[in-house]
Formats: sequence, C-alpha cells, structure tokens
Amino acid sequence: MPTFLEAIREGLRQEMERDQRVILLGEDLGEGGVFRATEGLVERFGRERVIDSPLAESSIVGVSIGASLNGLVPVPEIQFADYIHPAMNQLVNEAAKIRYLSLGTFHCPITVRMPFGGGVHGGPFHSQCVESMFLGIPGLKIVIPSTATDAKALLLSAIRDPDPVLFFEHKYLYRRQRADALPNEPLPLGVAQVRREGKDLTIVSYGAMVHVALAAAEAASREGVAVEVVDLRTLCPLDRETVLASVRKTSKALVLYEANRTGGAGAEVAALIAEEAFEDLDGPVVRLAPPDVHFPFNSTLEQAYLPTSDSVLAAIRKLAAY
Amino acid sequence: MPTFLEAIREGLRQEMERDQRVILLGEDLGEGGVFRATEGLVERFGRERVIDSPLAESSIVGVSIGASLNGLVPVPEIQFADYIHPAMNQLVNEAAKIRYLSLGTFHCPITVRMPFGGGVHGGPFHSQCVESMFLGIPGLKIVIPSTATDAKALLLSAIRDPDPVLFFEHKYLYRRQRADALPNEPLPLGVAQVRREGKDLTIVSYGAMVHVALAAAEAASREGVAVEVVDLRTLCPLDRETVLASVRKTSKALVLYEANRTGGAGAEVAALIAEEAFEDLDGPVVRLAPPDVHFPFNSTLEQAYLPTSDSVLAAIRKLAAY
Amino acid sequence: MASSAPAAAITQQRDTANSLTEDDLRRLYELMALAKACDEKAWTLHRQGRISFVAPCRGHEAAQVGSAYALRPGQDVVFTYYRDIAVGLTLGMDLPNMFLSLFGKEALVNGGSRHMPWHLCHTGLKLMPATSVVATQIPQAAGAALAAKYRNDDSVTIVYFGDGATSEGDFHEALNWAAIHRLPLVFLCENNGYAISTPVSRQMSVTSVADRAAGYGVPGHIVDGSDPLAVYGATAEAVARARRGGGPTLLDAHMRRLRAHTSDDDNRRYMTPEQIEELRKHDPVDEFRQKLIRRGALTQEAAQHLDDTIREAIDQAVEMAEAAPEPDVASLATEVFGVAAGQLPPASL
Amino acid sequence: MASSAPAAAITQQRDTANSLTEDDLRRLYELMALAKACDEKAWTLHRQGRISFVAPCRGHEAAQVGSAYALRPGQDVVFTYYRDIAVGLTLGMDLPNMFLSLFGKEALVNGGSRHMPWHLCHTGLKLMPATSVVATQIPQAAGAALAAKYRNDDSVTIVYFGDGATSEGDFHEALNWAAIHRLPLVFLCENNGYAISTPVSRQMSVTSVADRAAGYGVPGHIVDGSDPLAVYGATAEAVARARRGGGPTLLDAHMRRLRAHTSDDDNRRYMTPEQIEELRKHDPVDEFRQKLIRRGALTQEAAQHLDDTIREAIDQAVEMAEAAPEPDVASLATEVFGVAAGQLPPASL
Ligand SMILES: Cc1ncc(C[n+]2csc(CCOP(=O)(O)OP(=O)(O)O)c2C)c(N)n1
Ligand SMILES: Cc1ncc(C[n+]2csc(CCOP(=O)(O)OP(=O)(O)O)c2C)c(N)n1
Ligand SMILES: [Mg+2]
Ligand SMILES: [Mg+2]
Repeated sequence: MPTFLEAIREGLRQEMERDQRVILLGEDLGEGGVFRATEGLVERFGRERVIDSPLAESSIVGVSIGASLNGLVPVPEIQFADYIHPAMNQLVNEAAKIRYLSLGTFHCPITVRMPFGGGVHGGPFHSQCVESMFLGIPGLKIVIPSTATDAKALLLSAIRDPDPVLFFEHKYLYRRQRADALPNEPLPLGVAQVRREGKDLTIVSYGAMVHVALAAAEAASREGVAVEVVDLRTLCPLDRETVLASVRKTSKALVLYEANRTGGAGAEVAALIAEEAFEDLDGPVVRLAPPDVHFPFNSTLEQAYLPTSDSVLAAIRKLAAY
Repeated sequence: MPTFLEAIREGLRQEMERDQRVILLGEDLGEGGVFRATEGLVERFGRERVIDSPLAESSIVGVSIGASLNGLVPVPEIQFADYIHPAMNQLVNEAAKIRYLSLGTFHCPITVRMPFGGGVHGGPFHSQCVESMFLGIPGLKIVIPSTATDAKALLLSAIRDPDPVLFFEHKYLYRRQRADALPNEPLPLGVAQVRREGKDLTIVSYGAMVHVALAAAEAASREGVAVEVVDLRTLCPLDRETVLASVRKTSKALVLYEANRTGGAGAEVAALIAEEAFEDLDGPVVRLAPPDVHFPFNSTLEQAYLPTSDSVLAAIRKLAAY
Repeated sequence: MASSAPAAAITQQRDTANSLTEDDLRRLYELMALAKACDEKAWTLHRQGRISFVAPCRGHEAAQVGSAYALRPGQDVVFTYYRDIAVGLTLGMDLPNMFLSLFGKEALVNGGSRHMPWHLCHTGLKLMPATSVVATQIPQAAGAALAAKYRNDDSVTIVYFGDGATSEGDFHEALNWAAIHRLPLVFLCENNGYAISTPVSRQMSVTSVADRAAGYGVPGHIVDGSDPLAVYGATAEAVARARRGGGPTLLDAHMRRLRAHTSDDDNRRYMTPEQIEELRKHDPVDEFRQKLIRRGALTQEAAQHLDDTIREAIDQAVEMAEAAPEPDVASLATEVFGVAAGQLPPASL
Repeated sequence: MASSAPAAAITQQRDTANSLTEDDLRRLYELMALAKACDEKAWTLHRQGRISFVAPCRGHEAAQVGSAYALRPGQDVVFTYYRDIAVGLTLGMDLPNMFLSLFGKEALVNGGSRHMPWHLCHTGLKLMPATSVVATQIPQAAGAALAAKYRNDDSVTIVYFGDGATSEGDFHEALNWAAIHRLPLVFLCENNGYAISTPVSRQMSVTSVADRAAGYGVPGHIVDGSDPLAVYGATAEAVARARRGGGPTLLDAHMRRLRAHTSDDDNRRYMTPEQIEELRKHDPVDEFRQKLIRRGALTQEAAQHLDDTIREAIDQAVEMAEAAPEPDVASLATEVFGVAAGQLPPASL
C-alpha cells in the first residue's frame, strides 16, 4: 500500500515519463530531497531533469517561471513551505500575473511543491501553514491533498495545468496516509470531496485536519450527531457549490483549519457561508484553528496549539446543541 | 489645511525630533521619496538619519530589523506596497517572530511605511492592496489610516510601538484628505472609529473605501436608510468590539474593501460577524470588493474594478430591503 | 495567441561591429531615430494630458538598438524591462501596437489595456512578458536559457536591466545560476547612473557593474552604451560565445538617462541645472547621425526624409490609437486561468 | 529581560594569533572540547530518543571558537545561525540554559521551549535572536552595524553563515550595504563544502566564497577553518579593521562538517563510505589538542581532567534539563505583542 510520499514520487515519475518537458528543481532534489520525495529520479532521468538548485528560493521560482515561458514544465520544490517567502515576489508579482497581463498569449505552467504543516515536531520554521497568504492572489491555484490517492491524482492535474499551482504536501501525512493503489488519471482541480456524510452539521476542512475532522465525526456519531465532512482539496478554485450544498443540508457549519485562525482560508469559507447560505443557517459559523501565535517547538505546546479530535468534538457538541 | 501626505511628513519629523533613535531608510528617500513624503527631512536631519537605500527591499527590511535589535527605531519605506514582496521573508519569518521566539527578551520596533492602493492610474504594479497577506501573521500590526488626522496620530503610535508595524498609506488620499490641524498625540492602535452613525445597516471598511462608504451612506440617507460606517483604522489589532456592537445595533453588515474579494480582510471581518453576531443578524453578511483579477491599467477598467459609491449604494439598497 | 510574425527588421547577423555594412549602419540609425521619435511623441502626449504614463528611453537608444541588433528576432529570447522600447522596435514591434499600448487600449500585444504602457510582451518576437518589478526578469532569463540548453536549441537569451536592479537579490541569484550551468545568457545592464533619484554611488561601492562578474566566474565588460557600434560588437561577441556553449557574459553599458525617470518624476529635484544642461549635449541619436553623415553613410537629406517618414507613421499610429475604442469592462474577468474550476487540463499543454 | 551577565570567558583581546598566551591557547582548547562534548552528548540523546532535534557543530569548533574569541562578549554584536553553539559557549552561554534549550524546556534564553534547540539568543551576550531561516541574519547584521556606526559606539558586528547561505539574495544585498556604508562588520562564512547534501560545486562556480568580496570592494580572505589560531588571527584583524573604521571584511573559513547536516539527515545518502571515513581523520579538536600537547601547553592528564570535568558538568545539565517541567500551555499566548490592543505605547520604548 503506497504512502502519500510514494504517491508524490509516482506522480512525478509518471509525468516525467509522459512529458519530456517536465523538469524538477530545488534544494537537494538530486539526492532525493530531505523527505526523499524525489528519490531515484535522478538515476532515472538524469541531472538535467532533476536539478540540485543553489540555496535560493527566489531564483528557484524565478528560473522555473523563465523555463516555463520558454517551453518547459518545471516542478520546483521549496524544501519547506516555511521558505517560500523569499520567492513571494516571483510568485505573486510575476507568475500569478503572466497570463492575465499578457492577455493569455503567455502562461506559466509551473507547479511549486511545498511540504508544509505541523504535528511533526518541526517547530516554528518547519511547520507553518502558509497557504492563507496566497488566497487572495488571482492567478495562483492552491492544491492541498489529504489522501495518498488524491496526492497523486491532483499532482498530475497540477503539473498538466497551464497555470501556476501551489501544491502543498502535508508532512504529517507523508508516511501516515496510504492508498490501496494509486490512480493513473488526474482529478480536476476545484472539486471538493464529501469524505463522510451526515445530516446534522458540516465540517469544512482540508489537509491533515480532514483526518482530525473524521475522527471527531466518528466520535460524534457515537453520541448521535451525524457530521458531514467536506474536504476542500483545492483552496483555489474553491468548490463553493459543494460547501454550500452541504451547509444547506445540515444548517450548521464548522470550519476547521491548521493555519492561524485570523485571516486563514477558514475566514474565506466562513464568509462564503455567511453570505450565501445565511437563510439556511441554524447557528453561527464556527471556526476552529490554532491561536494567533507562532508554531511552538516543544511538543506539549505543539499539542496545545493544534486542533485535536477532542477539541473538534467539543466544538461539534456545542454547535450541535445550538 | 495640511494634507494626508503632510500629516505623514509631520509625523516623521515630530518623532525624529523627539527621539534620536528614529531613522528613515528606503529608495530615494533622501530626495524626498517619489511621493515627497520625506521632503526636507534630509536637510533637517542629515543623510545619517534619512538613508537612500540600495534598490533592495529584502535588505531594507532586514537592515531595519538588525538596526532595531541594536537600539534604533527604524522607519523603512517601501516605495510602493506592491514591492513589499521581496521583503516578505524578513517580515514574516523574522520581524514577526522576534518577540515571541525570544520570549520577549528582544523586540523589533520597526514601522514599515508603504504607499498603497488604487484609483490613481497606477496599473497592476502601483495599485495593489497587499494588506490581506499579512492578516494571519502573528506579531505584525497593520495600520491603515483613512484621514489626515489619523495618519499622523497613528503614525506616532506605530513608530512608538515596540513591535513591527505595517503602515499603509493610501496614495489616493495623499493629496485629497486634509485636516484642520494635525494632532500632536498618538492614537492607540486597535480602536476603530464610527465615522457616521446609523441604525439600519453597518458598513465596515478601512482606507480609501471609508470615503466611498460615507458617500454611499449619505446617498442612502436621502432614501431613508440610516447607514453606520465603521472605519477599522487597524486590521491588527482588529477592534472586534466596535464592529460587533455596531452590527448588533443595525443587524445588517456590509464589508467593503479594496483588496481582491477572496481572502481579504473583509473575509475575516465577515467571518467574525457570522460567528459572534449571528443571533443579531437580519440578513447575510455581504462583502463588496474588487473581483479576483489583477489591477488593470486602463482607466475605464480601473473604474469597473473598484467599488464606487454607486455600487455600494446598490448593495445598501439590496441589503436594507432584505 | 495574439502574436504577429516578426517584422523583417534584421536580415543578417555579423559577429563584430566591423563587419556591419553601410545598410546595417543606416538601419541602426533608423531604429534609433524611430525610438527617439516615439519617445518624444509620448512625452508630448503626456504633457498634453492625452496619456497618463510613459517611461522614456531617451539616452538609451544606442544601447538598446545596438544590442538587439545582435539577436535573431523570434529565435533568441529577450527579457526587457520598462524602458526598452528600442529593443522592441529593433526586433520588429510595430507602431500601431506600440501606440495602442501607450494609450492603454486593446492592443493585441504588450498586455493591451490591462498592462502598463510599453511593457513589452510579444510571443512571436520572443519578447517575454515584462512587468514593472525591478530585477525579477533576471532569474527568469536564466530559466529561459536553462530551457534552451536543455533542448539544445541554439538560441541565446538576453536580459536587460538597470544599474539599480543589480542591488536586488535576484540579480545575484541569477548570475549564480547562469555561472553554475554555463547558460547561454547575456546580461545587459543599461547603466544610466541613476535609479530614479539615487545615483549609482549610493547604489554600490564599486565603480562598475561589470566588477560584479568576476565573483561568479563570469566575464564582465564595460561598454560605451552611447555608441551603438560598441554595444553591437560587445553583444554580438557575447551572443556568439553563449551560442557556442561558452556560457554567460555580463555587459555593463554606460549611458545617460536624458529625461526624468518617468513622466511621474521631476529630475530637477535631484539634479542641478548644470547637470541637466550637460545631458542635452549627449544625445546618442544625434551623435550617431553626425557620425554616419561624416562617414558618408547618410546624407542630411536622407536623414531629414527619414524623420518625416517616421513622424508621419507615428502620427498615424497615434491617431488610430487615440480613436480606438475603450476596452469592454466585461473583459476584466478573462484570462485569469486557462482551465476552469472542475475541468481537467488538456492532455497536452 | 532574561539575560544573565556574560561569563568571564575571555579576559583580554589580542590583535594577532601570535600574541595569544598559553592561557589563551588552553582556553581556546577548553571551549572547543566543551562544544565537542555538548555536541556528542546531544547526538547520543537524539539517538536515545530523548530529544527530537539537533544541528551538530562537529568540525566547526575551531572556526566558531577561534572567531568568537576575537570578540568582546556583551559589547560586540553577534548574529549566529543554527550550527553555532561553540560561538555561544565562547561568549559565555552557560550549560544549564543550553541543555534546557536542547530539551525544549523553559530556558530563559534561546527562546526557551518555543524555539528550535540551540538557536542562540541572549541579550546580555548580544547574541541576536537566531532563526532557522538561511541568510536572513546577514542583512540584519548590516543593520546592527549601521546602528553602531550611527551611534559611533566602537562595537563591531560579526555574522556567521554557511556556504549555502551565500546563494541567497540576502547575502548579496547585505554585502552591498556593508560596502556602501563601510560598516564595522565581519562576515564569517563557515564553509563546510555542503548545504545539506548539495556540494559547494553545485552551489557556486567559483572555488571560494572569498572570491565574491572583490565585486563589492570588500576584502575577502580564505582561512583554514580547522585551525582556531588561523581563524582567531584573521578575525582579530578583521575586527580591528572594522573597529578603526576600515569597513567590512569577508572571511571564508574552510572546514569539514563531520556529521550529517542535522539529526534529521543521513549523510550516507550522498557521501561515499570513503568520504565519511576521511572525515573521521580530521577532527579539529583532536588536532588542536595534539598541537598543544606537542607544544607543551597542555598535558595528557590535564586534557583528560578537562574531559572529565566537562562530562560531569554536561551530565548535570542534562539531568536538570530533562527533569525540568514541561511549559505551561497557557504560556502559548504570551509575548506576541508588547502593547495590547487599545493601549498607547509607552512614551519611550
Ligand atoms: C522591486 C521593485 N522595487 C522598487 C520599484 C520602484 N522603482 C521603479 S524603477 C526604480 C529604479 C530603477 O533603476 P534602474 O534599475 O537603474 O533602472 P532605470 O530606471 O535607471 O533604467 C524603482 C526604485 C520597482 N519597480 N520594483
Ligand atoms: C531560506 C531557507 N531555505 C532553505 C532552508 C532549509 N535548509 C536548512 S539548512 C540548509 C543548508 C544550509 O547550508 P549552509 O548554508 O552551507 O550551512 P551548513 O548547514 O552547511 O552549516 C537548508 C537548505 C532554510 N532553513 N532556509
Ligand atoms: Mg538606472
Ligand atoms: Mg555548508
């Protein structure tokens, strides 16, 4: 049963076999990368397609953009999502605007892979959830798989997508999520997945928190509360219809995410629900997320920081009783 | 009647007179800066305190951080907020975390001044509203004055604040907003201001959009709708109490902002209202903001892009009638 | 795809300036005169309030034309910045599109009404999309050169940037990539001694951008950026070197910016009247014209005739562009993404 | 403020390595042996599953101790990176706090339980807060040096970073600032030939980081980073130069990283068994010990005694730190901001 990490590796290998234009670049990639996602690829495809970059994120993205404008399909890796910040200018001011400002005459097919997320004793610089920063940037797609199956299928679409895609890989899931078998076909971006059906309350989530939601939903079911869990899978495009349909059915919405509470993707989802499903709501739109502090190193603090199935269950109880 | 721009210049001058540790640094600052905000300051304080930096934003912020750790109170300018992106790493991974990760033994008193915003024929690279990107970053305060009076008073607090402050100056207001006289005392950060009272509907806004809201509110009053306008003044700290008190009174909330609709500060405010004032709401929380596209150059497109008092009035009518 | 075929601006490349024919010299002059005339027209239009923004190229004509003349239009890959109209004109960008772009109308190139005026972008000419952001194009150019090397297609990439741009981290990162991978890439610094109001003496502590090259193991040369032949020669050599696998070169073309930074700037705030007066004495277009006349490659009459032809062509383009319709506001929402939400991407890009 | 007074680690500075007394030599050795022992203990603790992370300093002891010994603790300003415990120990960082930090417990320095282990931070020692982010400290150090120059206090700032860090734009931007303002700043590259698994040959196309300096008008020197005396001498000279207003220096200290990058890494994935075997032959601490013994500055017995004393002190610190209470989860919310919402800042910071 292949892991999430193997799903990524398989996705990369499949696309590289299929399309000569796909190249990988990033720090330590040639030796397999710090998470071994690219292990074996240099042996298979050579150093011309699996490039150990200098330690310089702005140029990892900048070089990828330029290579994409000149006919390649680069898949840069940022070693940890925490280190995407030096490349922000290339992503936000450049990659995101190329199609729009060139009236579609140019486009920028890059897929920026970024291991992210907490629960792995990574501390403040190897745990951050930075996806929220990109949410308001037109022109950037944001993909965050929660299962090994999705990891591969969404990676295929991301690489094939003609526009820049931020592809977040949750480190906690790398070796913990497994698939029976890996798909060979892409999944469209912008389609959320109902991971569990329920009539009483909707949890909207993505990434590793989907599994926390599912655990809490299971516990809640034993208390007679039927929780529906919607896995967004992509933050952009955001599958508004699936979210709204679920909330219209359950009338109660809880948004669960791992980024800091304020300004996160959860705010967008909550605002969407408050605007579009107001008539159907039987309770406040509740957000559950880490507090507005930095990610701590110590594991006692880390546990207190992250939402858990217990804290989600408590929130379910409260909202269900509303 | 001093303008908003003069209020900034006056604020800088006052703090530089008061505190030897205050220095300015940024591109072209010595010659007054491209908006002339620092005009005359090099003559008054010398090139040691008003530093023409190299064209390198990451180091403008990085040098400011280091100088602040070693006892100065730097006020860096980023020539346009659109160009803060190269400095994102220094701001988000460094400045924002210094107090927290040093347990308060170090802190980083910098105030990053950034002219921002549209309506000035600036096109895609001289109009952006980037404030949303910083909303989820613990440790960064975000100040966005809408009047000349506030511009000075809030700048004083920002400079005196012991932590990093992002100080956004709306270019459209620079020469259009005037004060009778400028205050010499700071205003606390985190206190919203009710700019207009009304019982029927609340508009929450900030920056230049406050004036659009006020114009629309005036028009609505002639149609018998009493609109309350809350000017947030700071996005972090966010004055939740003032927002919630207003919405509890009016039962209807419209959030108006100039950043792209998705993921903006408006999402956070809408989510806050949906969570905390649900019981009091008599209608959906409506967001009005530019579409999720890049800022266009052509002025016909620019006008279509930005919310106007007409589009706000239309939204008021619709929500009031709900 | 809104590309048009590259105009037949340049028929033949020669390795050194010496091998240029008199036709080449006249063509260089024509392009410089055209760029100068476009610039002057734009400056006037701005003062008349008919356009809202222009970044002038005056003083940069020799460097832009001379360097671009050493390229194969539509084959070599070109990254420009906001001041590079003469590069575009040399490669074959046409006047109607240039003036549509200046007026912010629906040109089919340069980002049409959406983008800043005269930020070049043209697929057929391999003018990669320019933004206003300083230095970002430099690592992108390294990426384009990496792609060419990967494909082994013998194209060379050139990237233009100012002296101020060299302070950005992106400049350093790109030089490092180019050096490590020996990329077929020419770095062309249009060193006009100023970044807006900041003189190069406050931008760096060395006297030349070329000094930076050695630290990467890259050759760096200072070039007289006011002499189109010097720039042509240096660029042709660097291009040839890149083409035969010799790796990148950094050219530091020294020149003067004859106007304020852009139409939003006023250089009297940071230059003395004497400095501004001095600028007037150094017009590379006039100088080259005199040189060709002295050399007998051009007559006063031919030059005058050329000016008239150019003026007429520009006036026509202005008239057309100014009268062109405003964009449809419904177009605001197009071309954000190539594949809609919920759709699968095409099997092949 | 959670600072403790700087320990009396260094009593006197001397300008060149030659002027060091035998006491100084022994002190240098003690500090190197202490750092090595801390590192070995940490590595063991990690393998025993008692701590979750460590970035080793093995192989860097000579460079870290030698350079820090040329500083005035508590007066000169120090920016370190994640591998620099020997810098901290040399300046006077105490073992109890070091091991509380390693265990992620509530140390009053180094960010206590919040921060990554052994990311140094100590107000009294002017150890500026280190993060895990590569190269960000370099422009910050330029800023600190700018502040010192502005105040005209005679402090010097030193900044430590690895060979990989030189590829980041921040390295370039900082060198440029330092050069333009002739800042009292020493750049000390701990060049161990690798950035995680990436050899320096893929990181840059020149053979030495020192080669980069000339392009900024800054002196650059290669130093034997395995020899504490060579590093001390070069640093003392650079510090003296900075102190007398001579501006920045870039030192490129070449050394070997004797372990994997961190406890998360496995260097057998990218080094041959022979390469790893070779590393074992180059322990700068052993080498310096032998040198001092040969020279008569140290006896076998004294060295053995020192090892015992160190081991005991470390064991005590480990015991204390491991038994220290876990942090209170309520503390998570403290020290985000210094001034609460709605409050005015104090009149003076
Ligand atoms: C990243 C970034 N920072 C700041 C600016 C604002 N800005 C526009 S042009 C310019 C000066 C550029 O000078 P230089 O590179 O020498 O080119 P020149 O205009 O002289 O040709 C500045 C600071 C910008 N466009 N991008
Ligand atoms: C900005 C950034 N990018 C990537 C990383 C991940 N990373 C941590 S250490 C390291 C290698 C650093 O190498 P070097 O600068 O040579 O220092 P060394 O570890 O060899 O002492 C990398 C890539 C990081 N911490 N920060
Ligand atoms: Mg210039
Ligand atoms: Mg290294």
